[in-house]
Amino acid sequence: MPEYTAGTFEVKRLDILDSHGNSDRALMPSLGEPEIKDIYHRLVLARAFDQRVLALQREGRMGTYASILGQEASQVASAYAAGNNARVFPSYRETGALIALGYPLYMLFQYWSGDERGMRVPDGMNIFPVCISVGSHVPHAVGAAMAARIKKEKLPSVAYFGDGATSKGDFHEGANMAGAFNLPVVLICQNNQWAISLPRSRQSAAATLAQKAIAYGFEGIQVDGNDVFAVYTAVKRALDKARDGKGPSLIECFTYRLSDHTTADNASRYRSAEEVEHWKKLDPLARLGKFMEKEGMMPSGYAEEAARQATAAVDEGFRKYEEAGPPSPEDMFLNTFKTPAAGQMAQLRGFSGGK
Amino acid sequence: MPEYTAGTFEVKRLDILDSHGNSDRALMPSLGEPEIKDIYHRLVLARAFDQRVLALQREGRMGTYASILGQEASQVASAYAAGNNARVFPSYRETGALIALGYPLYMLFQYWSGDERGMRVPDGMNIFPVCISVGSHVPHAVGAAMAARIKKEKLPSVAYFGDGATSKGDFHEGANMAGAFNLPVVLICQNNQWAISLPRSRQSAAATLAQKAIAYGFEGIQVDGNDVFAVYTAVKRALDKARDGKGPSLIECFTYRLSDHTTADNASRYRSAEEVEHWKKLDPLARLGKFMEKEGMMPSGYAEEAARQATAAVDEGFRKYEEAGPPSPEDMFLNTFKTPAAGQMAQLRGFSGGK
Amino acid sequence: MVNMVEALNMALAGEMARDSNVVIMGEDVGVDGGVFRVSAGLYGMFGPERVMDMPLAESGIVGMAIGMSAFGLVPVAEIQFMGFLYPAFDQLISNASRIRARSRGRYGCPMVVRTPYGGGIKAIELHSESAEAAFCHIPGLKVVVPSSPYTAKGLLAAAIRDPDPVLFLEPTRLYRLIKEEVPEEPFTIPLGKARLLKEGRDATLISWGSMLQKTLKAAGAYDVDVIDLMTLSPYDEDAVLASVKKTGRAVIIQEAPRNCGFASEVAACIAEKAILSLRAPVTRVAGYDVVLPFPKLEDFYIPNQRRITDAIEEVLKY
Amino acid sequence: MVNMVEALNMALAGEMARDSNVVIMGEDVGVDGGVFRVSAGLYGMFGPERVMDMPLAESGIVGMAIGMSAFGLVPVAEIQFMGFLYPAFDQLISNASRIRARSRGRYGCPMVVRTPYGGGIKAIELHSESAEAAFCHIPGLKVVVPSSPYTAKGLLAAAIRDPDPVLFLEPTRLYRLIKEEVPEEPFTIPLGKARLLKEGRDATLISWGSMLQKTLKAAGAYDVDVIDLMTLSPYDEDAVLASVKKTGRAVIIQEAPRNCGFASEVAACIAEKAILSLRAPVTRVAGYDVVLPFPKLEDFYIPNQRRITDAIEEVLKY
Ligand SMILES: Cc1ncc(C[n+]2csc(CCOP(=O)(O)OP(=O)(O)O)c2C)c(N)n1
Ligand SMILES: Cc1ncc(C[n+]2csc(CCOP(=O)(O)OP(=O)(O)O)c2C)c(N)n1
Ligand SMILES: [Mg+2]
Ligand SMILES: [Mg+2]
Repeated sequence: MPEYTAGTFEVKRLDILDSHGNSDRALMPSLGEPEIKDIYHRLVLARAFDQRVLALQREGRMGTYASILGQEASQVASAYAAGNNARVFPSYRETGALIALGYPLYMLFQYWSGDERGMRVPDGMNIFPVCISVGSHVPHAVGAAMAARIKKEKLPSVAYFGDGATSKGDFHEGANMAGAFNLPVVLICQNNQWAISLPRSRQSAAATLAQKAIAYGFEGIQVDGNDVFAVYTAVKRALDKARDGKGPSLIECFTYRLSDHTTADNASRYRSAEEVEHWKKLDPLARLGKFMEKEGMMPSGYAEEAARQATAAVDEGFRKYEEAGPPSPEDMFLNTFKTPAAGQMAQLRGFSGGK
Repeated sequence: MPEYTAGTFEVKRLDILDSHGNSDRALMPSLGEPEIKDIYHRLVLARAFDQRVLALQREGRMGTYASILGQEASQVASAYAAGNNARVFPSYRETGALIALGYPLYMLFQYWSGDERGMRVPDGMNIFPVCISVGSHVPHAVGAAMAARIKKEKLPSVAYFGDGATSKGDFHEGANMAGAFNLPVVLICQNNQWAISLPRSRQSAAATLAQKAIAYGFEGIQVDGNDVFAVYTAVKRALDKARDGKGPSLIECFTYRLSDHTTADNASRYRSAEEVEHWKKLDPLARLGKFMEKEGMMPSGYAEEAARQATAAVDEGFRKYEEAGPPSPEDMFLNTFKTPAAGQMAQLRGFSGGK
Repeated sequence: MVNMVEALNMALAGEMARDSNVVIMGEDVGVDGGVFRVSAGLYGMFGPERVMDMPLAESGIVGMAIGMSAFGLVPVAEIQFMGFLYPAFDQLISNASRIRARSRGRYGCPMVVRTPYGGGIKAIELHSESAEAAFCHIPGLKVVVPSSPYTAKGLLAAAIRDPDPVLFLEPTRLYRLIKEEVPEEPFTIPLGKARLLKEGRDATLISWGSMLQKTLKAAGAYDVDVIDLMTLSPYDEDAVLASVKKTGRAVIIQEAPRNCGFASEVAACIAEKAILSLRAPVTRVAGYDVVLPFPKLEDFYIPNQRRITDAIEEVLKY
Repeated sequence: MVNMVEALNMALAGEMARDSNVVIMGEDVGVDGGVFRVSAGLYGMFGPERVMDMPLAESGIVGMAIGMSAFGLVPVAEIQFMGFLYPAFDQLISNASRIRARSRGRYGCPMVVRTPYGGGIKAIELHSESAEAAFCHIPGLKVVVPSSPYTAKGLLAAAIRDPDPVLFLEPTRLYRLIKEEVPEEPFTIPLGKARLLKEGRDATLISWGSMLQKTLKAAGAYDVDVIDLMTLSPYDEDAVLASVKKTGRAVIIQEAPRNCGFASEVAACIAEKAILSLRAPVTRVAGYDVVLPFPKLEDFYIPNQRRITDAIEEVLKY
């Protein structure tokens, strides 16, 4: 056998709910009506919050913001599958996942207004603070999974990152270690087709991002990221597998960033209106709505009521955010070390408080 | 098609010359007797040099050294395929490749004795200085390939690195960019089964290292690294492909480090004598010798004469090394910048010369 | 009258026109023109081969630049923010800065790594870094920091023409803050030389890049020398020492945290070589030794004009 | 009587026995016992779950340590040589040092990164680095450098028990050079405090880690204070200032290149806070501002006793 096959590999793709709201019954996850409605409400809330921050940012009342418009399904359905039974490691574009996990909205307002207090993850929530340096949190998730194994906690790690992040060394090092140690890790790539202005096709010559898992000896799958059921199913399977000691998975959620990269970006400089229009038709929220209508889960006025509730929740979150007031400048001296160093205390004493 | 195959991938393995010296005629590269003998002589020379440095190191006359024993075929045959028509980026364990490329032996002695002058690659040779930080030279090779393309030079890049290096972020970033830009790059992984004390199986859960190429959208192949013909064939193919604008390749040379990691290591602490014995039987030099005998290329006394010539060349190299004498301490001030900075010149003026 | 972004763009266009080996690489530098639009228009002028959008991998970008520069190109790599230069620290310290010494001159790395640095634009975490001192500690790497449109243009051209690797730090806050007259035609400002922006007798204020405008404002009311270092490594010791020997008092102003910042180096140099002329403590005005806060507290962190004035008043007491 | 390697091994064994959350991770730390054998025997005692051989990926190792430490473990990560810590610079500066501030205290990183540093063992390139200053410039990261077996044991135990990330630099040259009495039972030496090794009146010699032995030898003939800083960040300013105020003269000795080294920080502090007591220039003895040479020239690069003596003589002239 002089030249022979040393290995063959396959990457799967999972689609359950199509853009007309029709689902593949055989593959439908076991989610009851209350759960599907719950997911729907979280999608609506995530979108309402997202749009509010964008509006506030335009008024100069929030800092630079990374919108999740179009990615709500992949974020919300994945986080819904994780719940509080996994440790979640978000990037800056996981507002939808955080909202699905129940993160207090006023704290998200704080975060996007530039206030660290928004990242003091509430006790009891298994969420790591947002990571800005792309991909650098992947090893954190892998380390947490190692801690979970050693400490015999059934808490797999779930790391979220974008298509761009798969090019980073830290993604590679983390994923490889997750494989080498067979750790309970679920790597969720939000392939939203763009890393700022770089299209997915120029980020890597790999035909899918899911196939990158082959390099690490574990399973990769691509799912329709605008399909809550496909996302939920893949993440649930991967979490079950992780909890069973069967190691890591990579899930590529094939989705789309409908907004600019951030409020500081202008996507029309580098991508076509047609492309955006095409993806608007694949809107994840509308799609779930159609499904629910077909299934009779959407009585008339339901969507409006959901939207109203979401607006009220966002209003309430914003009110609480405003009530909390600005952070105290002294905070800056007190949180670098658990016990501030003598020099820091001296600098605090010399600190005049004024800008 | 709800859950379907998004992609299938295959990794090949190439073996041509077996350990008894029998070759697969159909796959034999078009190398004539003079070329095969040439390769043989370079293997012998590489081994003779390697053993001499080890001996000198034991006497305290050389610094820490990384032996290539067992890896001569994958180094020599690959470098032979590259010749001076590619740019070669070696790690610290590529003495065999450098020797096959005609690198002056006295300079290799200088290098391993701790003298920078040994890394002043002779003008006209397309070799980059040895890289010590594992994997960090992969992007350099990729950048050089970009330069070659832009400057319309038919000089693909060949980067050598170990199994351990495939875990590094820079391997990943470089390989991904090579794929994304479809650059003329040949990545040669010397999988010698160990990264110091870490066995290949624990370096990555991937069944082969060749399959890591799938992550970057190009071809990976595993070859018997102790088989000069398989190595030569795979590298030649990859170089031709690169020159034809068909992009990068990853070649995993499946070989073995018969010595300790370096002279500072003691491999018996972490691996079994049986394993080493097993691999000794697969010795690449003996194997080529057997082939040449069978083919009538090895008249009696031929091997001895080759060994004698190699010894003489190594003697001569060592003599020239000794003649060159130690480097001048002033050198250190003059090579950091092309034109030393004022402060460096001031430090040189203040430099007393004594240790 | 152009701002710093425009001046940098002019420098890039000019150098690319002058030398066909000069290429630009980085995330979003192409059609998008760079996050701060420094390379706007260049993709259209020079095409994708000379203005390369890179995958998201800073170590790989700088690593590729090393290989490109060793083999005939002159890459100008853009890193989007200094906080994302850190992944490339290894390539800079282990390779870019050492290729020449390692190969005893056979190879060099005539490359430039440009990145915005410093705070003041109220951006999220890691977008307001000023860790220049860590890079100044790398022998073999030059570090250059312009403080105005004019110096930006001249220094960038000089950095591109330099045969060794240069880290070029652009004060984010100043990108669009000031406009000044900048010649159309290419020109260079020599690396390694400081400039004296104001002359006086009572003290020497030493600063660079992002703190220079505030320093100048604070200096307004006093009879002091103001030195803009422009190149931090190797820096112009002579200019610093000559001034301090004249004035006897030194205040060094940096944005970075105090501990092991570049101001410490300048202060140490003065304490070593101008001690006999000193009439007052060598004083540093610096960021605090704490983790850089998010935007809401940023203004409390970055030294303001009052802190500089206080330091001047303090040294003048002696 | 034990050497530093043995003392470090004792500290690791002791802390692992004391706290089951303490785990070791790194390349070749397991069966092989580490390239310098600091973890020899621990794999046998504690098993593969607490002594983890890692794939070759320093950024990943430090990154994993961050996740481990945030969720209940106390990882002690070994990096084989300081030259291979550089790829992890980003994880240290962007994450390890900031997780506490970023999460306003919800998470911390009680982790230690150990690595040998400095030259003197005639190893190949990147095995003789002393870039401590670059890491001391990172707020949120502590930097500790022992200079003897005894301090190595006590400081490592303290570093492991510290709630914040600590970079622990072990002077390669001293690993087996000196032996001293070290108590069997666990003990700690507080971080952030210097020690006075010799008392005198005429000058203050300040050093740490790899240069301390040479400093002590050079000090032998003089009536000087010798301070071993032990912790570089945050460092014991009070000890430095008290001594310099007494002696009026300071010589700071480091192995690293002079420009932006840690000695610059100490000198700056003295120039700022003890200027009125100074009778002589604050003098630094340091490596040259050139790329660290390969072994054959290493002895010409690293400051030797004569250069220290010359500096002492020089300040004593004043
Ligand atoms: C290491 C690093 N480099 C650069 C940036 C600047 N930056 C922020 S987001 C982004 C693109 C990320 O693309 P992707 O990973 O696809 O995520 P997306 O923003 O599309 O969700 C870049 C380059 C960063 N945050 N971190
Ligand atoms: C970045 C980096 N980390 C650690 C080391 C120390 N080191 C030298 S060789 C080696 C193992 C390399 O293994 P592999 O890549 O398989 O190459 P081999 O030595 O087996 O040829 C290590 C860990 C290094 N040189 N560079
Ligand atoms: Mg994206
Ligand atoms: Mg190996």
